[in-house]
Amino acid sequence: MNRFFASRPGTWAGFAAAAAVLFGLAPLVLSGFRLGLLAQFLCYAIVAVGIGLAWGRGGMLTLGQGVFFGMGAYLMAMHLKMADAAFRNGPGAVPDFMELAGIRELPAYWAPFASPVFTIAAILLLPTGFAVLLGLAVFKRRVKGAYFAILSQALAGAFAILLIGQQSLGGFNGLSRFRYFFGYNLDDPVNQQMLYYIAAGVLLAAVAIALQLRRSRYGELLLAVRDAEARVRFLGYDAANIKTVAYATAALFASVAGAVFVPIVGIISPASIGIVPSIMFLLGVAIGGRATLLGPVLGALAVYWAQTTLSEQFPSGWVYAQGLLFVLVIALLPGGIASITALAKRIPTKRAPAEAAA
Amino acid sequence: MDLLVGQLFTGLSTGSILLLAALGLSLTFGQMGVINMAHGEFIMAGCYTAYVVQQIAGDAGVSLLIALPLGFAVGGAMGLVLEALLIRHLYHRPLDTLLVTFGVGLILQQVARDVFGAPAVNVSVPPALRGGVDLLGVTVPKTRLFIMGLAIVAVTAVALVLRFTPAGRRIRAVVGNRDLAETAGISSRAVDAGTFFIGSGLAGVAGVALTLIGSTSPTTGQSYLVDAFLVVVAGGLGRIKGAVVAAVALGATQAVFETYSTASLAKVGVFIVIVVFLQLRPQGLFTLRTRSLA
Amino acid sequence: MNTIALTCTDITVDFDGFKAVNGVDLELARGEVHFLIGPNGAGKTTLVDAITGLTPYTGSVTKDTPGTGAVELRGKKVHHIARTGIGRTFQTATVFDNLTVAQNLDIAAGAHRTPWTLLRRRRHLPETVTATMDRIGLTGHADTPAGILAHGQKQWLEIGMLLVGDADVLLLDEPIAGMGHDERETTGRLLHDIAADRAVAVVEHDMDFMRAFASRVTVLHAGAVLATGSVDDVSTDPRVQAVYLGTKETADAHTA
Amino acid sequence: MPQRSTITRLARATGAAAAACALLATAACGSRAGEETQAAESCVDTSGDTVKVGALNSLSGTMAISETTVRDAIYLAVDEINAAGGVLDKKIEIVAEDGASEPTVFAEKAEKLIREDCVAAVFGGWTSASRKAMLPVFEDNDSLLYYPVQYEGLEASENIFYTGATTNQQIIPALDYLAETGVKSLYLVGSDYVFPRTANAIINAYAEAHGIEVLGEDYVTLGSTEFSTIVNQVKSAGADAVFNTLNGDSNVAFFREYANVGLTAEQMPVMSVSIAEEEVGGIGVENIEGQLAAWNYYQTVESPANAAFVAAFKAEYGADRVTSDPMEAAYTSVHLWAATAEKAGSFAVADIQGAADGVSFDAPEGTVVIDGANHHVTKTARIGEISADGLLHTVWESEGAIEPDPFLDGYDWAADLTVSK
Repeated sequence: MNRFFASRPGTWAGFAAAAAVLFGLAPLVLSGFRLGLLAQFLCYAIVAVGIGLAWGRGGMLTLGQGVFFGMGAYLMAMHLKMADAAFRNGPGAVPDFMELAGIRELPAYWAPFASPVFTIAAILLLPTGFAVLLGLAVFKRRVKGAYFAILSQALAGAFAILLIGQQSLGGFNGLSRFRYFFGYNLDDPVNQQMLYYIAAGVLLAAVAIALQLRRSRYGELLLAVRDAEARVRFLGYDAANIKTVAYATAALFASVAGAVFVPIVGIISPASIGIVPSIMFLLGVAIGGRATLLGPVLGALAVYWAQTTLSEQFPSGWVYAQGLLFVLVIALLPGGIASITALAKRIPTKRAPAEAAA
Repeated sequence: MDLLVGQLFTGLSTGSILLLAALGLSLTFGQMGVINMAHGEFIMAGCYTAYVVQQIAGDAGVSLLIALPLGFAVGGAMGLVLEALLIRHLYHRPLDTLLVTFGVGLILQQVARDVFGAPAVNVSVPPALRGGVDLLGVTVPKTRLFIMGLAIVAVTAVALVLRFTPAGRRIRAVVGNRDLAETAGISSRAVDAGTFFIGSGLAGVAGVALTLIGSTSPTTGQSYLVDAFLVVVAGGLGRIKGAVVAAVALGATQAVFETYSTASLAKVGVFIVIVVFLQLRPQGLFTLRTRSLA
Repeated sequence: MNTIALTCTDITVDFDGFKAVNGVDLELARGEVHFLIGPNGAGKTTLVDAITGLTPYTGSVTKDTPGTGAVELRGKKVHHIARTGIGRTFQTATVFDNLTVAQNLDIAAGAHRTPWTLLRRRRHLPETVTATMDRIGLTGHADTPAGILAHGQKQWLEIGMLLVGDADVLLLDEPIAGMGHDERETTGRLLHDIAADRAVAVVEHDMDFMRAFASRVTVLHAGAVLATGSVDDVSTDPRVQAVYLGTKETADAHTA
Repeated sequence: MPQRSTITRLARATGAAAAACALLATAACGSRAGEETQAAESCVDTSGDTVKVGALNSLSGTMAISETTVRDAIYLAVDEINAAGGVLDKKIEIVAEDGASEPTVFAEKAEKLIREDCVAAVFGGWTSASRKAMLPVFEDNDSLLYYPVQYEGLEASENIFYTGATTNQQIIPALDYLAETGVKSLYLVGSDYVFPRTANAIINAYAEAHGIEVLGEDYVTLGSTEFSTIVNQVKSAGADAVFNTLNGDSNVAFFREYANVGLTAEQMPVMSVSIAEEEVGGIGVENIEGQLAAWNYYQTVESPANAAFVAAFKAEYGADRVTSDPMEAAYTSVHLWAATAEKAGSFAVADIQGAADGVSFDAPEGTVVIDGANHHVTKTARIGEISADGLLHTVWESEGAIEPDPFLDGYDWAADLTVSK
């Protein structure tokens, strides 16, 4: 009985250690630029936590997380542009890029984003709500597996194309040039460090939520749906609802990650959210171990770090490496790096991917 | 009136391009449940086959005639290798196959970039296919008529092979019931390899044909892939008939949206139509109804 | 007298013109272990699929629950049918391989839980779960992942999952496939034990098992009911002898 | 511990985290809006005998096709300057980075070049999206970017020097040329992004003021190869000319379809603003021969400076390579930076900005002069015709170099079009 009643004091220690590294060590040893990069990677890691939940635990291959990432990012960017315009030209002023594009009147759908409260609520609710609707629409009709993967991928493609066509959202160029973040100057290094802390805090919170979901009865149920969806339905559960919860949670994480990403990186454009970036979100998750709690986080950090360092020296070599990583890790090591440690400990592989990093 | 005829034609023409790109997928995805994201790169390989043949043969007409069967062989061979090295070992993990083949696609794209260079290369259109034909008051480019014809030939050939040859019967038996076919002494492994060969070969043929209207660059295949998948999803698994109807319907939907709004919105419109459609027919247009566990 | 728990009237399942089940009437009574037999392709599993909502059909299936009355099941969703108390197993035992026996049963017991309960950790096992583990003889395996259980144990676990879920009509698809002699005996006794206050239907090929444990037998052939009655009634029925018992040897070989 | 509910523990964890964050927040809050921010200290080190500059181009991704050629031109210019003794007696050392065709990567790498590599200036960027992404980085860190590609105008940052054409040096001359040749109606075709949309807004305003009718305006998604509908519409509209702002591979499909429905350059010429020497080969000369393009430079421009540039480029990168407008602008940008530094006697950003006005360079396209007010350069506009050899030959050129006017302040008809800076 112990195995699943035992609380894990290790969890606390783990969180404490992670917090110490993120909040204490990293700012000490990294330059402002490198810390900014790390903050950006932490945003990708937040997305990865959600993918780990939906794909690793729930079996839903979400090839379209760029949609939710993009929604959060654009919602935040709209607020930052509004605040910027208001600061320079008074409330209700038209953001600078619209002036240049010849748009004189503020489009009606922009107006509410002058309010920080509305913006934060929208970041939390809009993508999540959209995910719930879409999830129910497809899962209730038992669209799953490959069908779901392709649909979510097409969604990412359609969303990017839709954004490119919207001049009032910056079109292909996207939104950039943010000066203030809720009243703070973005060019101040102290405030940039603050953004890093926010990203780190959000990541820890996302991991904590994912941990709770995994340990709860819901987490067992989600795994059950992944492994034998029909069985779950014949036990009287509505599997669509169970999947939708995980899908919507992943969407929420992606949205918040996007919202934090925008002030850190200073731009969001359709190029960051289309089909290819959406699939790239999966690479780190697969490498780290899709079904584990921390595998996706560490995998995402490692992949983006490698991309930044390697692509500086070997731009075309990095593309080969990316391709090979997809092929080798997923074909030969579906449990990711986490399954190596599990094998080393001689835990039966069947349960190892699910438990190893918890 | 002219515009309407033009639209009708455009729908058919776009549909036949989609169909060429999707026909091979319909076989591999439909029959084996394997999602081959490198299918687009097989199309791209077909394009470069046409390019290389033209560099050697010189004459555009002769080289097109050589490139069509050769494109089939090149695409098919790549498919066989992929099947034997990777896909065969992943049949029970279709979603992983998707990601693995995405990785393969990345590599193939970069190979094309390193071998042929990143800029687009030019494959000349044979003089006989240049210009257009006046039909019902609109000028129809001959290249598009050729592609329509090729699509019809390809579909007919696949249908005939499936229906009348021993190999085709074996393929259909495996699709119908893999286990039963195994017990009847059909090697599903050989059938899978054969299916993959034909499906990938069709991608190569599509690539050769597409050089007539589009550009040939390392990313050429990608642009067709998502649409091709949507055709297969909307058409239903394992049904050539479904792929044909879905391709033409999607082509027409796109053409209509494009006329009355912008091309960007047309893409979004097509996506919405498909999601709504899947609400009505979750398993696509035509489905094989068999006893199965949900 | 035993009460009828499930009534099927004129069930027809049409696969693109092929009638896999053709006008079947069937009644399942509480207290009985009711065997459905017939050669391959007779429509046994398809019938179970239809009752549980997996396959569309024409006709009617009503579930009679004491206190609630009769409910029509046709047109309901799979999980709604399951919630009326109809449970089924599959030809290959389908359990959650990555979860432990206790977790499997806990999930099966929880279809009525609130979202709030689901989002919290389990602090102790429900009593029905511990009791059922005892009943299916898996108490010693509570913490074993279901994936590494022996074949027979998986099938018991699957039946146990229906029990904790309060199913009172159990449709079991080849529950003894791959079991040894002793396991069959145990399973047979288990079936009679649980049939005391439930209706149990068993799809089976094994004739010896059927003779030993059937309270009632329905023979299906080519999608239609050939005969219904006690084991003796059915085995003396000339039509059954003609189409089915002639293939007895093959059928036995199949399960061996 | 076993009895304690997870919820309680989570609540505590959250509480603790929130407290920690609050503590950090109060301890570590920087300046608020409106307050002065302490500008980051420049780390450029010029004490040695070299000076570092950045080259930031896409070497991977969709834009690598074009941007690698720009990279080559930057290296050529740096080699030339170093061979002639360097700038302020220091050799130039290039730190190269890959923009990977993604705006976020451009922003990230620009920041790295400035803050980690401490470069004195950065050369590169191609798409407007990449420039827009880098702009705040250069402004916040007070550093310099030299951007070598024609673009949609409406921008003038203190921290960017624009050495490609702005709209009044490319699009307006192209329209002038068409009007001169008697074009009375136009059809506009473009890719759906910022440059074509801005260009077409300018064209519409110009057309209205000059009595030209715009018969249609169509956009396709970037990379689209489906032109059946659009070309049929172009044909049935029967305009005198087509103004083409399509990007990249879309041009291949467009021109093939255009030729196939029987449209020719004589009948309905196409004026393109994104097709240079590099692209002609991929489209196929037979599909595009006789069509027009508007740029400031062609490989065929006759001048001693260009003869030297083309010869040096072919010697370095191979006889089969061609030179094009963005390459020339990139090559020129490096020389302009060097000349400005020499004039200022310093590599400091403020000194370069101060000395920039009036700095000139005898570029392959003709002499260019920096306009200190808007950081653009004077450029000669040229209309070229694509010939059977795959090169473009000048058929018309502006009288002398045109002063840059990124906000079109000097054009009355454009008054409604943009908000002046």
